[in-house]
Amino acid sequence: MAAGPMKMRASLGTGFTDVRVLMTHPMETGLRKDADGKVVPQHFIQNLTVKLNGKTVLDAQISQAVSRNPVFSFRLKGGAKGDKIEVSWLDNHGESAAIETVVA
Amino acid sequence: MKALAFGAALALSCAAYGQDVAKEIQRYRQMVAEGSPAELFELEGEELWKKPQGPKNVSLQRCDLGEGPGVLKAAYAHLPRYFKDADRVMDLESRLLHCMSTLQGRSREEATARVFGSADRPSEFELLSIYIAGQSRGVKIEPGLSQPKEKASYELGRALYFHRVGAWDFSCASCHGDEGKRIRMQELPVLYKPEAARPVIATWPAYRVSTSQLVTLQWRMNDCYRQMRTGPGNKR
Amino acid sequence: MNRIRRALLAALVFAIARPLAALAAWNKEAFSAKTPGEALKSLGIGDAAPAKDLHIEAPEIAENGAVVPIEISSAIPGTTALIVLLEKNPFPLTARFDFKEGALPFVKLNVKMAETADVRVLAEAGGKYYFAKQEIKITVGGCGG
Amino acid sequence: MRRLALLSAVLAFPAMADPTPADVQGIMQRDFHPRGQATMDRVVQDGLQRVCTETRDRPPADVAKALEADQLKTIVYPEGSLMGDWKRGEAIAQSGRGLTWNDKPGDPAGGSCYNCHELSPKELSHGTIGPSLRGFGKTRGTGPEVQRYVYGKIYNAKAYNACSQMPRLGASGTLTAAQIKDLVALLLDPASPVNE
Repeated sequence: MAAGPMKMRASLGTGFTDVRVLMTHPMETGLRKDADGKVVPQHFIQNLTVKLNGKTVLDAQISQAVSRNPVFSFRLKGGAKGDKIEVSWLDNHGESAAIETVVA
Repeated sequence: MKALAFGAALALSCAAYGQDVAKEIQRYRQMVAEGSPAELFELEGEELWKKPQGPKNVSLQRCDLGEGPGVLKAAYAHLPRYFKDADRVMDLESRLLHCMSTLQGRSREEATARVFGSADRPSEFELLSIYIAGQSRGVKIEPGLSQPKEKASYELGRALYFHRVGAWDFSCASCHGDEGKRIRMQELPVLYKPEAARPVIATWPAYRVSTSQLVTLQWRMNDCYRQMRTGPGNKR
Repeated sequence: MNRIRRALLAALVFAIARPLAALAAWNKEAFSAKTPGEALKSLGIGDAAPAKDLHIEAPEIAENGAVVPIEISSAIPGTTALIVLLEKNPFPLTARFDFKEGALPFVKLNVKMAETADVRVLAEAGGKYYFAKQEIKITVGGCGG
Repeated sequence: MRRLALLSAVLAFPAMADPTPADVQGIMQRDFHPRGQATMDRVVQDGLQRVCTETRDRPPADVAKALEADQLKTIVYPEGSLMGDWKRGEAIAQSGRGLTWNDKPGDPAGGSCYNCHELSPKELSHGTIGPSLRGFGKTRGTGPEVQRYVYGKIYNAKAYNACSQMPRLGASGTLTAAQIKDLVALLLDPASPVNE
């Protein structure tokens, strides 16, 4: 499965901005066998970056043990309407995707 | 309410300890629901609804799901229902297939080549279903029951529900027949009672945690029959 | 509402060819470690102290090991990283989050667990390490067929 | 329409009053398909299934008695002790595999016991459709009569209760004699966790 859609929601909390991001990704462990008994090769997101107004605020390294179609929630300090939030990922095949949203 | 019945069932066997198990499983389900990627599939379904396809290269946007051509609001909640143009009762999938054939000019063979998808690639019906069901949020589920053919379908469904068959002698009621029963930790709603069925049916189509897969009610019933040890309702 | 939705749709996955790959670091040695101890060694972490201010919010029983929701947060002043280890997984190190100025040390994610085990979370603050643990029981759901 | 699954199958049927089991069977034969080991004979009711469907699992006493006597004849008892190994029995009780259209024919099946029954207190995830069997052997001992009863009940539950919801695990070819013996041990062996 190639990279499918991503979705992000940013909402203002008290003193922070709640960011929830969904990504379509198989997160294959390399241990699972398909219906024909063949091992499905490892395919998983390794890096995740969150940027606020162009500046990196969170760098994550993750393993194949994160569930398929990953969902992450983060909290950013403060936050105001108009803030631009960007989330991008990179997987072990070198594929990547990104999504951005403006806090409303 | 659900949690209460669940707790009570467990309490019979292991007293206070059971209450904790029930509470924790409830918490698990709630946390999973909060982190469900189901919304991603609604977006994909919306794209498919609007995408021109088939020999006529048109989208499904003029499809009449019972509330008028192109009206999605509340359509899913009122299915299955009788459609005059087809002179029969249709559920969401059969109505979508009707539109794929009449509007888009697609053949039944092509459109139904893949009714149930996989975790890697949900089927067109699954993606369309979750998008369309999403437009019935908050609407009471009330399938058609006034027209004679609607009544006949209902009676047949009821007979099928209690029909014991297959290598293990099950009917739907073998598991979904009495209040407060479970398979493993899964509570079993008594689905022939509308008040018990409504809140359950409202959660479908669903993102299934065990297989990370988007699944529809048709899939759910087909897979129940698999576990009842009969053959499937789809040819594949 | 409509505007937000349009904005979301517009933002859907733009394929990128930016130097993300060049910037990204992924600690292969630590992620390939087969025990929590080896993973921590590869991350350069020696001693860690138990900390009450490091919180794990997770169900004690999960119906299915394929999706186990975990919320972690740190109230330890100056927390710059959170690390998640699933002790009995074939490769215990599951995630490392590095928080820069602008992000709070909070993250919620879903993980896969092979069996009933402890989830161990470490926090880095001011060059020191702290840890918290919680056991999550993995049970069987559905008909098992 | 046949290719879309079950609901549509039902919906497509012409109007009529009070469908009978024969009507339902007709629809299943028309709209279900064989796949793998799940052949079409699976949707044909046998006499017992028919009676239980028609009476909503409450057949008249004399009919129930006759059905049970009939089912009792299907039970084949192996020679010697009916107690196998409770550890293997526990694994069989845990497994929900076997006889479905995507199980490979010949692969060992499970008994799906925990789906419906509480057995070992170590397994928290157990169903409640059937009665709790925790401590089953404690009060019943391990005598030949109780072994024979348990073996027979697992082999063909309908021999003891005509419209029981429990599958006929031996008579349906789901479990082998050796597997049923292992389940007897799981229930009766004093060393089994069921009898802790």
